Amino acid sequence: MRMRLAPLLAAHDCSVTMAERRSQAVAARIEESRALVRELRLTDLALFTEARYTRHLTQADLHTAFQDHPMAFEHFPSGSLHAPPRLLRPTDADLAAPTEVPD
Amino acid sequence: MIELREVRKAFNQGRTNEFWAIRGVSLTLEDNRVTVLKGPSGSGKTTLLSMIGCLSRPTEGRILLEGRALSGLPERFLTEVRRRTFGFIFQQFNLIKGLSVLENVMLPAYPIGRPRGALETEASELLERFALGEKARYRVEWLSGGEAQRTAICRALINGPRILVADEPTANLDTRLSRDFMSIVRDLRAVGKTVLLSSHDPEVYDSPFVDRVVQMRDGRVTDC
Amino acid sequence: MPTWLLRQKYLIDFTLSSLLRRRAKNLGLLLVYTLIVFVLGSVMLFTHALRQEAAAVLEGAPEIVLQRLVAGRHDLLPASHLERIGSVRGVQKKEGRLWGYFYDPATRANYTLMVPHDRTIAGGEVVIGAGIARTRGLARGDFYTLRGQDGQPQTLRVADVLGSGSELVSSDLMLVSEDFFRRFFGIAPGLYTDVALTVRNPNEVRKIAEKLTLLLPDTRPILREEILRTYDAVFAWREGIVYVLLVGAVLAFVVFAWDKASGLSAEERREIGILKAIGWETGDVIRMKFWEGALVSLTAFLVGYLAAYVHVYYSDAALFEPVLKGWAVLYPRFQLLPTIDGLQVATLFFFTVFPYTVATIVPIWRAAITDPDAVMR
Amino acid sequence: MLLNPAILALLGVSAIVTLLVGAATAFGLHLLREWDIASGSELQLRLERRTYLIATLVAFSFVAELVSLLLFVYNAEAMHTQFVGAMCATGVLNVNPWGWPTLFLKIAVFFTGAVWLALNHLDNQGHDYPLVRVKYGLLLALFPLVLAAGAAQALFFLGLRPDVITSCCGALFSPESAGVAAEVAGLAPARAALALAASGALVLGAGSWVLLRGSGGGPFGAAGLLAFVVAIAAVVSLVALYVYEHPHHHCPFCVLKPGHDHVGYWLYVPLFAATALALGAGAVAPWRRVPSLAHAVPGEVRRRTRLAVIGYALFYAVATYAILRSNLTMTDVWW
Repeated sequence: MRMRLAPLLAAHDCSVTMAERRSQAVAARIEESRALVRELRLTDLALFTEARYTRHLTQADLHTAFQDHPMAFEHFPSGSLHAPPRLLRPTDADLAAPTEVPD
Repeated sequence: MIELREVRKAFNQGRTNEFWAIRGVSLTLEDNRVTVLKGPSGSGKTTLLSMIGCLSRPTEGRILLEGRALSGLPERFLTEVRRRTFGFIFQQFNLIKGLSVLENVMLPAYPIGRPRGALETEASELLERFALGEKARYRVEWLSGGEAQRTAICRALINGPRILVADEPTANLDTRLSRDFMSIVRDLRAVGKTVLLSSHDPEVYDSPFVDRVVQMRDGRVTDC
Repeated sequence: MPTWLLRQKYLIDFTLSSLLRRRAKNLGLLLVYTLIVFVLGSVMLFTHALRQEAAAVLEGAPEIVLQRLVAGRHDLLPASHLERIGSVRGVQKKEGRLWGYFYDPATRANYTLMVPHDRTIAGGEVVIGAGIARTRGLARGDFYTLRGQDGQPQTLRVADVLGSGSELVSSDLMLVSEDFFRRFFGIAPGLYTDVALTVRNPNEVRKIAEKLTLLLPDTRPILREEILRTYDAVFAWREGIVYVLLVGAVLAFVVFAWDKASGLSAEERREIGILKAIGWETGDVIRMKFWEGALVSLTAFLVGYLAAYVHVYYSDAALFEPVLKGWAVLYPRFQLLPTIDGLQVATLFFFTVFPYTVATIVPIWRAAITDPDAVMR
Repeated sequence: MLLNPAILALLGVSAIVTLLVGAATAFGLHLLREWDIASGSELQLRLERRTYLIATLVAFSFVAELVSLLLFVYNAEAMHTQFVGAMCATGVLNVNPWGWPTLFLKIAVFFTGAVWLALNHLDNQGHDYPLVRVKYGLLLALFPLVLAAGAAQALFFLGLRPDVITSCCGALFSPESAGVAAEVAGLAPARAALALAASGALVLGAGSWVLLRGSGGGPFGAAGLLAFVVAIAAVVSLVALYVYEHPHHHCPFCVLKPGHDHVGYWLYVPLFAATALALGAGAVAPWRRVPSLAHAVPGEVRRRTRLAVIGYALFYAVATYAILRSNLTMTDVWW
């Protein structure tokens, strides 16, 4: 049995070594990105860039009219991949509750 | 020695198509004899043979092997007894296609977990004895009827059973091969095995190597 | 070797040869099984790698970002706010950031214009992200014209292109000088988009954020730890959604596996009958079938997982790109950090091997209790 | 509720295992009513064949629960980033009152399952299946346990609300005082060390007694359970401190992290295996008086005890090694 599974296991081993070699390259790349993030004070990934509110997710704005509103009619595909903020989901009453700090 | 006391066997018990295949058989089978169960088809030979060989349990009555009651044992323990005591040769030979002759012979020993080397040597020796030595690596589909049966006999012998059970062994063989089979039976008896056959073939029950013929009809023994 | 181990070895040998004998029949199952592992594994590896990436890269993000809100909407922040922040103890560094979006009608893409703090860019120059360079076909030394808020075209020389290694965060960036930025967007001096704060003691971040909201009631602080936490949750959530959607596929696979396992051919039935007649016990048959399932699962899992691994890390998740990309023009090209994580593998195992095994228990048992005397009838 | 694959998997596994054990229990009840070992009827044959199904279902559920116990801990560890103030798995389990009960119930299911399988294994060696009633009686106890573990886990996960950025408003959405304590309380280390040594001596002594005299399996099982409880308490209040080289870090899960040479696996795997075996030995031992089991029981008890003693010895050795190797000196704290 060991004989027959050997190619599989070898492939797996191989992938582990390749992974190691590659991870060094990627680690260097991550270091590069981190440095840029630090330098430019970036806050978000550029994974979704077609809509403004998906580019800087963390800086998105609840009250911007129309397209910046995360609960707006979904006209961008990536909108369907992103959860609306918790506050806007119907189960959350937080919005109505009095807060110490104005938002 | 095998003793049967008032053994009865029902199928589809409690339903409308209930059917009693064996209706009270009491019988004693001595060791180192060749016994033939003879009777028309449907007379209960095979059912009786499968109960004696621990393949199934009687609905009522008792079967004793060397004085030990087998009939009440659950399947798990019946299998244990069967594996060590009985070797089976089936009418259709029942070899597993796609496996080699050697592998087929070794199959009954797998659940015992004997070391592979010893098992292979033993199986090869058995095959040599039955003139199948060169065919050990052949796949069983390529064997002739006689060779297939000899393979089945080797398989029945691999765990060193004391008793051999053969159900209609000559039904798929011509006269010459049937005689060859009976001479194998004689040899087996000569080395101390007990042989139990069911047949309605005169080549078998009229053979000079048979010690005893038990006549059956409608689930009962009519003459022994 | 102990007897029980030898026994298992015999069973495995037998089951392996019986699988190979019925290659065609098992290949279909193996293929579907592998595909399921591949799809779920790809989703898992991909989102996990993105999570890792976000966590690793955004470690460098500012500890606190302070935004001003007017009527609940993000607004520019006056320099006077900056001065007042100075009075909060524990704040090491405060910098007004200048950044904004620019929609380029020619490429139909949103760029992020930004003024860097730690590098100087001459008035007529721009540093662009690799994504922009790719889409617009720009290289160092090329000129690029944008139309500003006053309708006047502004021409910039590309001074540099940001390294493609950092594309995941920088693909859509345009770094410009402060002068240009203010002129281009018409932002008066003394106004900033928001403020980035550096805090000396990381344990004080929350305390400082709280002080800031009291000191500047019209602002909201966004903490780095929250950003990290939210990214973590968002990716986990998204992976969960995809898994929920794929549960249908897993169920279909389970039904398929059940059907395969219970629809034994007459040949297989006969085989099991023979095995039982020649001395195999019900338990032995169950164990044999268990090994069969284990071998199939192991093969499918390894092959599927490897394929997913290659897909995610070596082809850069080519199959997901269209989904993630959406309408984005500036989709970054990135390679992810390969990681194999115990939790992820265990989860994948429970989504694939576990349902397969559950689906086959009863059929296996049914096959195993075949009457041993069936072959005599 | 967090929609996360690991949580989905855990919930799914619990639901399916509950179903399987429920089915096994229902079969078991039916079997208890109709069982007549002396009968050769077809019904009896069917019931006997059904025992194979029940045993397979329980064994499978047992393995699934074991893996899901691991997954549960891993997942708690992985989620700590999503809760303010949770430094590791401990903090996540503290997020709501169902975290720890879930863990304990899962462990209880593991041990009950181990005992059931031990009894089943023994019963299968008696040609009249003498423990049928005991076995399926125990199944009646296992089912509610599995159900409770599943319910507690569901409540735990449904009650989880990660502290993420809530739409626009940044900070101060989730005060740190939300009850997420990152630590579990420990005993005084000195007392823990004493208890650990005493329970270790007790369980190894009881094990040796069984191996030498061939009796006393029951007390060994009890000693094993005691040793398990003490050992876990000692890991929390003593061993963990030395592993982390920090006098106040009590987390029983962080030892599983790669940063500590996987010492956690060397502690927990032998401990859990040994306790399961000891409980099995304890459950098997009383049946030596049953005639059909008389030949099987001593061998079973001895085999389990031998393995269990090895497991405990390994655990104590690793724990001692972890303490001796450590750079932490606790002189000021408790000597």
